[in-house]
Amino acid sequence: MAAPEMRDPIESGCPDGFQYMHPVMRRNYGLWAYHEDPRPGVLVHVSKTGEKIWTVRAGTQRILDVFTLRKLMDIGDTYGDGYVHFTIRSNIEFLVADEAKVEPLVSALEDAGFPVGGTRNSVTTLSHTQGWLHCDIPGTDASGVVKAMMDELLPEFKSWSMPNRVHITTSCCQINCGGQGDIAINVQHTKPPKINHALVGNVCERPSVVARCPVAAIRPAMVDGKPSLEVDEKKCICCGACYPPCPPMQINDHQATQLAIWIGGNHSNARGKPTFQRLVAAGIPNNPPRWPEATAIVKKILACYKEGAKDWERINEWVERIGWPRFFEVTGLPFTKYHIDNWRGARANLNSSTHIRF
Amino acid sequence: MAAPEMRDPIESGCPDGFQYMHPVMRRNYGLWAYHEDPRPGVLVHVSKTGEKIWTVRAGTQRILDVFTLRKLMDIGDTYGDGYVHFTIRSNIEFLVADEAKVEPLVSALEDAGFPVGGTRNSVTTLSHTQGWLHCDIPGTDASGVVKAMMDELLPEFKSWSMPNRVHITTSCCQINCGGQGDIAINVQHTKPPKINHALVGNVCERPSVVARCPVAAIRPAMVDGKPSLEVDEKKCICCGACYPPCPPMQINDHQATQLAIWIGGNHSNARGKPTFQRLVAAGIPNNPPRWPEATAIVKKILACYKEGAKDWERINEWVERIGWPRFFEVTGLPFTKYHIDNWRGARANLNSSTHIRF
Amino acid sequence: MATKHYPTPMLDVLEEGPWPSFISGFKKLRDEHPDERIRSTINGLLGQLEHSYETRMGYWKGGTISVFGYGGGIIPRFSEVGHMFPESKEFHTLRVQPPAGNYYTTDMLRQLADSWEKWGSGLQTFHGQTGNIMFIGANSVNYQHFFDEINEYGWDLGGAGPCVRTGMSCIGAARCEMSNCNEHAIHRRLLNNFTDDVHRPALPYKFKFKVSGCPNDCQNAIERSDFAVIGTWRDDMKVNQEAVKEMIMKKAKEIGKEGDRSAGRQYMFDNVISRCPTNAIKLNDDDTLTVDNHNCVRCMHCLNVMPKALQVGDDKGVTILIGGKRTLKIGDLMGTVVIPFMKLETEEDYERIVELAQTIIDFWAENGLEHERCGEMIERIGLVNFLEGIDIDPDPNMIKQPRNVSYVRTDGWDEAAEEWFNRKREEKAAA
Amino acid sequence: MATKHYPTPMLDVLEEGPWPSFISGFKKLRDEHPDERIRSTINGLLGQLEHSYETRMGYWKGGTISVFGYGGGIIPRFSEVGHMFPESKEFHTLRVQPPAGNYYTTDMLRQLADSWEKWGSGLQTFHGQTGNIMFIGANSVNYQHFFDEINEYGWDLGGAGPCVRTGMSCIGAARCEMSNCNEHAIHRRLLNNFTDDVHRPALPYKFKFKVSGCPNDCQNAIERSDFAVIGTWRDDMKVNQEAVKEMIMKKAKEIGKEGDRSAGRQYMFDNVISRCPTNAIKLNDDDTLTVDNHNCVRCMHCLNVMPKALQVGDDKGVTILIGGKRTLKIGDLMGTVVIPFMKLETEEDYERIVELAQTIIDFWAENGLEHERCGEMIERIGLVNFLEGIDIDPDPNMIKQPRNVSYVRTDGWDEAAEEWFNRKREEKAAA
Ligand code: SRM
Ligand code: SRM
Ligand code: SRM
Ligand code: SRM
Ligand code: SF4
Ligand code: SF4
Ligand code: SF4
Ligand code: SF4
Ligand code: SF4
Ligand code: SF4
Ligand code: SF4
Ligand code: SF4
Repeated sequence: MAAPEMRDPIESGCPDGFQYMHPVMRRNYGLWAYHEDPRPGVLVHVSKTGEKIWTVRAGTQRILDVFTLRKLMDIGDTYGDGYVHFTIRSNIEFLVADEAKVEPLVSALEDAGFPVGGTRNSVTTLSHTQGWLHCDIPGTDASGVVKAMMDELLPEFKSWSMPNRVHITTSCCQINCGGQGDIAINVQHTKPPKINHALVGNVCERPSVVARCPVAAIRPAMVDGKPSLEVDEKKCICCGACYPPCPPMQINDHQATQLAIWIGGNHSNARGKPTFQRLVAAGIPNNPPRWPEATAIVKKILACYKEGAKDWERINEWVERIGWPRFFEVTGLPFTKYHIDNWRGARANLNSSTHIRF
Repeated sequence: MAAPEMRDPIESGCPDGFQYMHPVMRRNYGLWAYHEDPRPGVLVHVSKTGEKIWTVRAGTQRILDVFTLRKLMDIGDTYGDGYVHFTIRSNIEFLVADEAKVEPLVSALEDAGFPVGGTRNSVTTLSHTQGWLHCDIPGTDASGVVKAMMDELLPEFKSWSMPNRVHITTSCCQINCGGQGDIAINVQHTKPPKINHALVGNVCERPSVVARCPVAAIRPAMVDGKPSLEVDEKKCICCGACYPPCPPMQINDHQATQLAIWIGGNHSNARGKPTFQRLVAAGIPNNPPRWPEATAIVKKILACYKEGAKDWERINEWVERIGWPRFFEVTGLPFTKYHIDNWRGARANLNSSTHIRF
Repeated sequence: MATKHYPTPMLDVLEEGPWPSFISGFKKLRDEHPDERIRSTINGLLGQLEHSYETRMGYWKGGTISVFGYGGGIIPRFSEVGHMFPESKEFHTLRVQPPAGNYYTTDMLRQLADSWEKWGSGLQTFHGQTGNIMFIGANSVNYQHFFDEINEYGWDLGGAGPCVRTGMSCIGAARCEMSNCNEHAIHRRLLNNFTDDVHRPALPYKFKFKVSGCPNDCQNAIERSDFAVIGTWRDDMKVNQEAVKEMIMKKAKEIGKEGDRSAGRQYMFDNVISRCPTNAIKLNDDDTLTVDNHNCVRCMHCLNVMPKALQVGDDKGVTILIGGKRTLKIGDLMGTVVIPFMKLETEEDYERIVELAQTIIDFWAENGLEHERCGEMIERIGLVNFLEGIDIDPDPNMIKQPRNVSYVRTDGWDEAAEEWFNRKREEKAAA
Repeated sequence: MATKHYPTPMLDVLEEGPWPSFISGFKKLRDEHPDERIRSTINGLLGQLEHSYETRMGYWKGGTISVFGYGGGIIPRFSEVGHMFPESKEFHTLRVQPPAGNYYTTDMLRQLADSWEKWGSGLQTFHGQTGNIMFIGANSVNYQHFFDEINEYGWDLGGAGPCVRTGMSCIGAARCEMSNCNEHAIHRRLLNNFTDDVHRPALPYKFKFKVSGCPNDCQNAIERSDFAVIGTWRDDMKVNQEAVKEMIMKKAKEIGKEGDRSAGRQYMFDNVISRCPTNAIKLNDDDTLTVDNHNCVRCMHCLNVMPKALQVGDDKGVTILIGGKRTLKIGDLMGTVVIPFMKLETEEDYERIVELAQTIIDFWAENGLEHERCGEMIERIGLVNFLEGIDIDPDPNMIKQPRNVSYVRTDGWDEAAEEWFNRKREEKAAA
């Protein structure tokens, strides 16, 4: 039987954004003079030409069903100019050229259940990943974690009550697609993978699995006559890197897969140079549907940050100023041997001075 | 024939210093209130009891012949109180309880050819090592380098013309017994060791030589039927670490053994935390008896530091403030690929930000 | 007759609370969507997700599918519990490249929703963390049709697998006074030069481009992309002294000290002057600002605090950092400065940046190990070998500080020094 | 009849110039010393050194000799060009421990010189970089006699080889207002507890103690010793407000603005206030200083600038850092804080620090590889394993910042957390 007629793709690649851009933005492309913040969730950018564009930012669930998407489009048509922009954090932004449209637009969004905010020194929407909903290796969910936390952080989303903008991220496995941020809620496995030896031989390219292990804990082995893999459990750091290339190396566990919280990831070059996240809490139960233990720690950290930081200090800058011992003091989080770095270059994270606060 | 009568050592260890300490210091041990600096090379420490002790510091050649030593002792008896102290930089300090003795003591020292100075924001005596005079592995001399440089740095030794104290070190092989400092003049070999295979077998413990190599470039080998060693010249970084345990691995060369200059080593915790030296110049000829090329670079760096630094800034603090690109600009020293770190943890020394001066 | 619904006691909890609930959205599809295919698919999806919540385990596995003519762009998902939830046992995601900058008209989004509704689950994400529109949930029969349909009106797949990935660029020049470059043009020029590498995975591993118009780096480019383009400027920042004065009084007012000039000045000291990483900015007694532009490191802070008073300069361009990525397998890496500054104005400039990207990807394709990111390769071979491989001269702006360990082979120093002096001489001559 | 002198054209150049010339000293010995043995030895030495200068190579080789009953303390040197310069073909160095703090009476130095002249070359060094008096140049017949002679009146050998080395301590309490501890007592208690380990090399490698009375670290202890003891204080620093006011006017005068108070204040801002790493010090309008002692990190800067006005506190003690060393084989290492603070007042306190040193040396002797310094071992096994090995609890003051890579095994977290809370509870109870 003849193969079906197949259509050749048009390799158009990345579409031109100008065709979908608000005319005021098109006209004033590269001509912006400054912006102001009339209220949380609303920005007005003023062009050197004198033209202005208002932005109303609202939070979404990121994964939109067609009903919700259309609801947002209706709002955009009725109260806006029919032009939207999505931020890197999946917030939707409505762009309008007429100030008079702002307040009605804001109310329409709030009434429809889309909170307006997330600008300036607020806690903006947590960035998240796929989780149990779609990924093939997740240790936890993503959309659910974000929903649960944003329910509790809504006041901080809708106001300007933080010392500086707060960027929180979540990821559903140690690969960390969600990125890092001021606070990162990540998966931390605590047991080596359980290997389903029966399957390894057929499913996994053993050399590349071996190569994937960051600490060379995997070696090829024959198990009951079948080619399989063996893990040196003393060496294994339970990172799960072997799992994607080899699903029989089951890393996930309903108990041993836990959450860890990291702080101080800062990508911006403002003031200090970009910084990496640092571990502050682990051993946190992976507890659906609302992950209350993780949420409690995040809220505690935010409260201390709000209390202790100066305006414009990001979380890392605040802690670096007061010192890490003080951070553990004020948050009441335990300091353990696990906080002491032992990865490559660990030395750089140890105190080789007498600078100590008493 | 009977073994000669041997005397058993008295294992007295480290002697009590109080027996040799100036009585005023003994009486006021731990009671000092503050100090002042009447003039370069002279300190007066004032005790809470009101007593005072004057210190007159003079430079020496470190390696003292008995004549010179006795000359110093004579001065100490005639003009001082008969009590001296040697600093970590081999400067001699005369301690006197009577201010009236200070000026005569200073003149006596100067007249005898011992420059008085080295205190506060001066260039104090270079710390040095053994060199060709005594060590078994030196790539250059030590006393000679120091003599040659101090001849030219005398004005800076005798005055307070630097932004802060300047601690310079020299070492005569890459082992660096001289330590690091604001400026370190170190040996840098540029060719792998030439192996005298005939000797290796008898002289060297091959496994421990192999173990000594920082980059695992050495392997045991048979050379014309004799057990010897082999160096992977591509890997070899010419550090000379294999030479002390195995003299047949001749690392020294009258041409290829050169000097390198490092700056910014700072051991004190004042203001910033202690810092390591950083490479600024290499390929400097090892040029006895006066090493003019190395001296010229040291003087150039000092001149720029004097010109550009704020009071109390050590050399590393000055450069960190103006930025490394600016350092190479003002000193006119070339920036090369050799400055870019490629040792373990090199990443920490790369610029992973957009902080750039234009 | 309504299909039976899998019970979702745990998920139901996520309908409570003020934040928009994805579960409510799912249920609406399950309960109210006209198309039975969608209703039952979502019913199955909810059933499997509830199962995951209850057992704390995931149940999707991968596979390999792609649209005709392409090798990647789709994340295939087959359920491991398809016997329990057959309705959603195939649930593939199509990664579709967004317009550079993520701008949409409501009409276009409606059109996309209509197409997706016809073939898929009715669930889409704006956007994934790499920037794609993710159309989540098509079965093996329908995904090709959906692609064919939207491809006809201008949409193409993004990357998945060892290939050039979908790019990201900040809103930048379209709506941001901090912008120093044409993010939109850079994004499209780079990505669309590599369309083939996006669609046909053949590289050691993934390669990502991200563009931020200024050092605030709103795209997290330095840490999250292999090739980060960040706008910056070389000349003096612009100071509107009148606006400075206004700002001082405005701030005084904001902190409840209307008219109190010194209170406003204090605010300036505490929030601007004292926060400059290089102390490059000074507030004079007459309330004017003086910027030491030679020592300003373009950190953006002072501009961020007073956008009305301070503006980036005119001699704009970009800094390029290479090798950022996340955790696997040696820990997070930030990109390293490889091009301290480059103009992006003329056609030639754009050709130059595309060429640079090409050279880097070629060198990496040659020398990278399997599943080794560009940054991991640089870490393995050293920055200098990488620079030599792509024929770029060492520059002190590439480093935080020179090496501090003496374990380096310095033969060749004289030649290297000579090269430096020659370059400097040429620069002088050129200037 | 005068022995012929080896020509020294290159060395002669080092007699020129104002700095004291070691060459002139050598020549004086060669030409004027009454003892022919010394004259000819130095003649040979000068000959060989000139030969080194001309050929740019060294000509000494090692060997093994030691005094009766000891295994180390002497650096043996045999000439490789003994045929050319036979007079100095044996030229061993005795490393003799100085009194803690390097204090001497002129009489004692004369006595040592007399003994050395009798048996050795007449050349001695005050001091080597590890702190020893180095008596440079004894032949294989004489060194034992010299040792026997000075050992009788209180002098003992220091370390050489894989052993505990001679210690160093700053002048500290004997003549320095910054001192926070009894450097002298610490130095001797530690060293003299390990006399056997000093004299009989039996450790993986060398082990050095250095004591600095305050964080200025005048002994370079943090980078140059395996066991660094640094004085510090826990309570408030002492501020003499009167002296602060005086200092302000004094500085104004020094910079030629006598009587100009604001000039003096400006000096204070520029040189003290703005230099505090933690902004812990404030100059009030009434010219008084306020120190935020809770945030002061004891860096010493402000005390250094105004020793008359500021003084260390009363609750003194030491911080201990372990593992400093120089280049071989992994690059320089600084010590790491292992004891953030410990009192050193009572006999028990001193026993505790000696015990700590013993525990560390024992653990290292057990676990260190051949020629591996303590710091290299810590680098290899990780700080945590070291802490567990010496039974010390983790403390946040030991780190600059927590780990930033997620590659760590955290099972056992709950127990570790529990321990922390218990410790905190006990501390509270104790307080
Ligand atoms: C819309 C968006 C860019 C986009 O194309 O998507 C954006 C837009 C703006 N950013 Fe951003 N940033 C956006 C994500 C980011 C990110 C990335 C992220 O969120 O993951 C960063 C780096 C995050 C990090 O460092 O971890 C980022 C770091 C900044 C900073 C630096 C803040 C700091 O002090 O460190 C500024 C400057 C400021 O705050 O004034 C900034 C400032 C701004 C300004 C004020 C620029 C301007 O003048 O228009 C824009 C209005 C934002 C606001 O919320 O007030 N934006 N901004 C992103 C909105 C995300 C959201 O929905 O919340
Ligand atoms: C005598 C000596 C200690 C000893 O027992 O030998 C000593 C003695 C003093 N030092 Fe020191 N330091 C001595 C070596 C050092 C060293 C080690 C070295 O030279 O190799 C350091 C650390 C070096 C480094 O960081 O690389 C050192 C870093 C300091 C500092 C910190 C300077 C800074 O700002 O970084 C101070 C504080 C100051 O300058 O006021 C200091 C201050 C002092 C004071 C002023 C302390 C006092 O109040 O008495 C002493 C008078 C010194 C002077 O020259 O004005 N001393 N001082 C050493 C004299 C060496 C010499 O002959 O020049
Ligand atoms: C004499 C002295 C230099 C000087 O003229 O002052 C010296 C001389 C030698 N040192 Fe050193 N070191 C001397 C202080 C140091 C220091 C400085 C310090 O102690 O503060 C260091 C750096 C600190 C440290 O310990 O890391 C130092 C780090 C080394 C090393 C490298 C150790 C390491 O782990 O990195 C070696 C090589 C070895 O031991 O294998 C070494 C080896 C040597 C040898 C024994 C060379 C050898 O292996 O044959 C040298 C004997 C020279 C001779 O003929 O006398 N010497 N050596 C210093 C000892 C005099 C004294 O006892 O007072
Ligand atoms: C969908 C998405 C998360 C999300 O929900 O937003 C995602 C999902 C997956 N990522 Fe990712 N990554 C996503 C953005 C990222 C990012 C963020 C970014 O691009 O800025 C990163 C960190 C940045 C980076 O590239 O390092 C990221 C780092 C990874 C890694 C680790 C790569 C590394 O070198 O460290 C893997 C594992 C791998 O590729 O082997 C990975 C692998 C995966 C896989 C394909 C898991 C697998 O190997 O099967 C996930 C498929 C989930 C699914 O079922 O759809 N994903 N992944 C993001 C892509 C959506 C889109 O295309 O827009
Ligand atoms: S973080 Fe892990 S589980 Fe989550 S989407 Fe990325 S790869 Fe999948
Ligand atoms: S979990 Fe990580 S460390 Fe353990 S075997 Fe797999 S890859 Fe290696
Ligand atoms: S630095 Fe090298 S050559 Fe000089 S004394 Fe030390 S070990 Fe010997
Ligand atoms: S010189 Fe250094 S790198 Fe070369 S072989 Fe010897 S020890 Fe190894
Ligand atoms: S990166 Fe800079 S230019 Fe781009 S949106 Fe953010 S602030 Fe504006
Ligand atoms: S941009 Fe940053 S570095 Fe430049 S002046 Fe402003 S604050 Fe200072
Ligand atoms: S270390 Fe401190 S106490 Fe010791 S001499 Fe130096 S300044 Fe004085
Ligand atoms: S000692 Fe250092 S940290 Fe403490 S107040 Fe003075 S300057 Fe600041």
